[in-house]
Amino acid sequence: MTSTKISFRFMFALLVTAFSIYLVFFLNPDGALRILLNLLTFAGIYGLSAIGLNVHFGWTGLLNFGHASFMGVGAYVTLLLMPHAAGREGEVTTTGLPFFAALIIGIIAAALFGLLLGLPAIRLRGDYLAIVTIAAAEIFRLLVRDLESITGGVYGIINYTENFQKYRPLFIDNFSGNLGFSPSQAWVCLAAWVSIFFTVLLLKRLTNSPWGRALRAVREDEDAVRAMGKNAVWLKLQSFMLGAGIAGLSGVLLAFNYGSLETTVFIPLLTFYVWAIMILGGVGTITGPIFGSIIFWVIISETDRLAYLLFENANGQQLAGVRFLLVGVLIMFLMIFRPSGLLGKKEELLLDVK
Amino acid sequence: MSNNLISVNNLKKSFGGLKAVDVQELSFKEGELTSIIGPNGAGKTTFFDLISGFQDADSGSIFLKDKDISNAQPYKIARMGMVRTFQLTKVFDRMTVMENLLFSGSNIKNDSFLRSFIKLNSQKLYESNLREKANEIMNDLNIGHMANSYARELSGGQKKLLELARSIINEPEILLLDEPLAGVNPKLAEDILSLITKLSDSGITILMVEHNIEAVMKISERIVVLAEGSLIADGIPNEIRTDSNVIEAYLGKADE
Amino acid sequence: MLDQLGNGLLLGIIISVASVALSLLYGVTRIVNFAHGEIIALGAIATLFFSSPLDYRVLFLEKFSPLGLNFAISCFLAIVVCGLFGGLLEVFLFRPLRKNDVGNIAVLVVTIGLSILVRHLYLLFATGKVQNFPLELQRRQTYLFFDMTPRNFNVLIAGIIVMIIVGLLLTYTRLGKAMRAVRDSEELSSVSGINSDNIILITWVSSSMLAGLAGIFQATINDVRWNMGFLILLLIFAGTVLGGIGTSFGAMVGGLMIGIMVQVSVGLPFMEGHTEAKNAVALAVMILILLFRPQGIFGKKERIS
Amino acid sequence: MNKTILECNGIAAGYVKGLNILQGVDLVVHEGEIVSIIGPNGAGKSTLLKAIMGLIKVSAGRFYINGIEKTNLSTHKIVTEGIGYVPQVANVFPSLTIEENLEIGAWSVNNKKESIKNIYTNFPMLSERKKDKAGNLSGGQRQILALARALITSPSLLLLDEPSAGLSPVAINEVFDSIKEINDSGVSILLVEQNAKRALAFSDRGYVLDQGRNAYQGKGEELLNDPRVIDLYLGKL
Repeated sequence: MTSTKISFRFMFALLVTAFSIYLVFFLNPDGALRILLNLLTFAGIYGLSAIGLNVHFGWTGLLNFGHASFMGVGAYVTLLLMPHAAGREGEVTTTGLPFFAALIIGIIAAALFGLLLGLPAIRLRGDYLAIVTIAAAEIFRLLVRDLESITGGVYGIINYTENFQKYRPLFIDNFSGNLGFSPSQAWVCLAAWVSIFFTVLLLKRLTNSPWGRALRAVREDEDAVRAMGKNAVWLKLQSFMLGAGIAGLSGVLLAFNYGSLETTVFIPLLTFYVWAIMILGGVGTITGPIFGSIIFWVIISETDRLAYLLFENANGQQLAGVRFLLVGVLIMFLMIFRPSGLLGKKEELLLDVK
Repeated sequence: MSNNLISVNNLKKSFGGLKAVDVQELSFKEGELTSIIGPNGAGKTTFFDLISGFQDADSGSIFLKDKDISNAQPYKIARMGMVRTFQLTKVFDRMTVMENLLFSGSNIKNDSFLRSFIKLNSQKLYESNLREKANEIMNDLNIGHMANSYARELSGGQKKLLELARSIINEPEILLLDEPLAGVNPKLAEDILSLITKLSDSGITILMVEHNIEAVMKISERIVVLAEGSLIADGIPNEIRTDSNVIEAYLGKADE
Repeated sequence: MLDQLGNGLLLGIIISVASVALSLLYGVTRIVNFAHGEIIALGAIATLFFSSPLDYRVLFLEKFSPLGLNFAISCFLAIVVCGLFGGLLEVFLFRPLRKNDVGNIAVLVVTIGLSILVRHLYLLFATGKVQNFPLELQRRQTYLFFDMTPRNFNVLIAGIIVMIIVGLLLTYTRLGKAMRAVRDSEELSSVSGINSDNIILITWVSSSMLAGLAGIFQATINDVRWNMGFLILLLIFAGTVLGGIGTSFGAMVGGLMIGIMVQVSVGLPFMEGHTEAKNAVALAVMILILLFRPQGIFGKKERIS
Repeated sequence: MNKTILECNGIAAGYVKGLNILQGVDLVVHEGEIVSIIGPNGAGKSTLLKAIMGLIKVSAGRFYINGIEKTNLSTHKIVTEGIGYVPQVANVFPSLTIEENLEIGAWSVNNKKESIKNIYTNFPMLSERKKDKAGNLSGGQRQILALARALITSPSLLLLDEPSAGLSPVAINEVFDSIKEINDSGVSILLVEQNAKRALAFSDRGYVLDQGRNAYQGKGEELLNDPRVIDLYLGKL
């Protein structure tokens, strides 16, 4: 493995990403920038989540299919701690913590939920862990939906965006006005990419550290890790917590991007989206999910065209159908033909976690 | 039992109805190089699994340095200075040879999340010392040129060497070697044998399971023979070679 | 409570049939099939297509007319379609993956992709409307302790009969024995002269046919939805795990228990007003079982950690 | 000389690509013979049997069954060529009854009922317990069932992988008696054995494998008294 090879892969990923952004401009002569902003906001949020998932699966080999619940815990805890309105009657809670305090508690809550979900991982092999994590995520979703008095249930939570938007710097308003952006979405987008930036910095710092090394050793062979005097269980739990914390942050951002929070956001499909992004970008890489996410969202946003080709006057349902259909094809195709993704190293292609 | 580093009493383990290990009493002295031999299915690897904590015994006790480790977690036993290798070599495939060694050599404090995040100068120093130590060991074992290769690119013999290097980087007191010569070519086997002798001379207590009897006879100070889980002979190589029980266990009797 | 028990039996029989199918496939191929739910939905959707009246243009982009066939014939044809679909999946997707030594985990992710793909094909081509089989409404009657419609009662009886037939087929036919043999050891089966590729193909076909039947049951009792299989998939996993993965008898009982558990939990005191969370109870039970008795209630001890 | 049933020429094979456990093995079995393969652990004895059965891919060399090349034929077809195989572990289907085990063994036989009946006459123990799960049998009984399962196709050659492994001395005697009887009925036997003395005393010829290659071969009695064989097992001083 030489450095020139890495940079070649990196350049390739960069090129594909640039090309997909160019496609947006090419296909949308009008309003390309607005589409791009929307797309980059989602790409940032989902990319961040995929980076967290990569800590689980790519670094530690944990088959986590309950990622949506980490995002959900982060979002719900953060929002409920701040002033908001919830439920059928839109019951208003005026008191609450300031945004940053709530966010930190939300992230910690997500990490602790990661710890809880990580406990089965002590005992269970890969495919069983997949079933348990997806089931636990469903339990979380069903409970949130059912505990209407606290979470707003199916009616969701509203009136919380101001907690975050009041920190919006003035320059965003100025420049959004010029470009026809929604300033609040621009602020969420910026926050997402700043979060990605710092998360990547953090992970870069960790990946080649003794701790990151230890996680990868767990992924490779747990028995050997234990034979070297290292506590593999604790390492797995730490990995679960870190990845879940990152997912929690992305969940909060997702909530602010939507402007209202509903339980239907955190369905298993959300997890599968994040998986698709991770595999596309490259399992085990740090920056891979970023590229993966942008390309993924370009594909998603441009599939509408495909839908209009297939169906005259496609309705929302048909648009969604075509989108998800492509996600399924993408996951299958990548897993079969390029499991290492865009940035993944071929040497790390062994995907058979035990 | 001052100079008995490891001792086991009434150690029993069976799988289903099959008795895998049934050892009344066995102990190993400090500094000794002992080989455990026996025909297939004699329970040698299970014996290793039991004393290194990878399997729990059905009954009986194991003492390491006078501490009861009968049901201790493997990593705790390893931290007490007893490190093992595996019959089927277990290297960290998708990590470089250097990373394999650094991981194994690094202590738990150094591995902590917080330290890894803060990266104090003391940690950087520790890591660079570790790197030096790893380089030394790799050069000693002739895998220095592979330092930056992925472990999975190594040949079977090189993997054995890497596993050995990984086990000794922490300067263990006791080394359990499970078939260190399996699948290794004769030239390399020589090298590994002289390395084992060297380690033994430096004072490390070594227990070794090995099928290459010639090698075992050559380097062992003591040989323990297991058959069907039980101890059938225990002595110096010359005694073992002429022991009728042993010959029978290996070659069987012509008529029974 | 008795009503809930009756509903539980109905749900249980659906999950039971589907769990046996999933467990059969896992036992023989070691594939955790996340697309199992989509085969279930295929059973229902195909039946709807075959049986709906000709002027009933909901299916297929509202361009094609349904076939308006007799309902029983439609069910039969739908099951055949499901078997065919399963067979095609094996031949064109899973067999090549197996021959190329693609790992279990990668195959698991592939089945997830497949599940998303197929499910949204249904959404596109069979529309997202909730639909019903063209069957007349029936009044509830009392059977022993339970109130249910005659049709649902028939489903219950049919389900039990199917389970008995499956059990008998697995126990007494040459093919059933071969499937159990491959499940025990593929290597020993092949040295006994069995072409395990064929057995795996037959397993895919029969598992898919059973899944299709479960879909027809589900749709008869409730309705046809594009995502009906995915909605019930986790309960099927729970049933399979509860009984012990890979044992058909365990899956039958486990599925039944999960169904009853889901419906009866609605009547529990602490669940009052929380009917939405009834599935959560079953899933929680599954997680606990996996943690403390990973081989399930009827499974043999097997290393799964 | 009787006709040749199995001939191996320079067989190389292994489980992982590029790592051959067998590195060129030659071997011949004639009609009616008992041939044993002995050698220290890891010599590749079991691997050789698996390679013959097509359970692992042969990367070099050729097999001939009754004079016709059959290299890399699929396993279930090798069985129909008249070769039976009893693996060392997992040699019965534990969740199937004894009768079902035999029925699976008779998968490719035309007259199944008849052949199972024959087996029952030859092994009355199996007939008595035919409704029992094979998983509930003792080690020796399992081995008998495994032999019976492989015999049901009336093979001309039977490959046995350590039939005495893990058995009590009495059970070993029973198993070896059965093998002898099978041989007397005209079936050639290729036997891998840990118990070298026992195997050699029992065989017409023997092959000694060492590190995936032929080391020595000869008449059973000759090898039995060959000091080089002892050296191979217990080392030279």
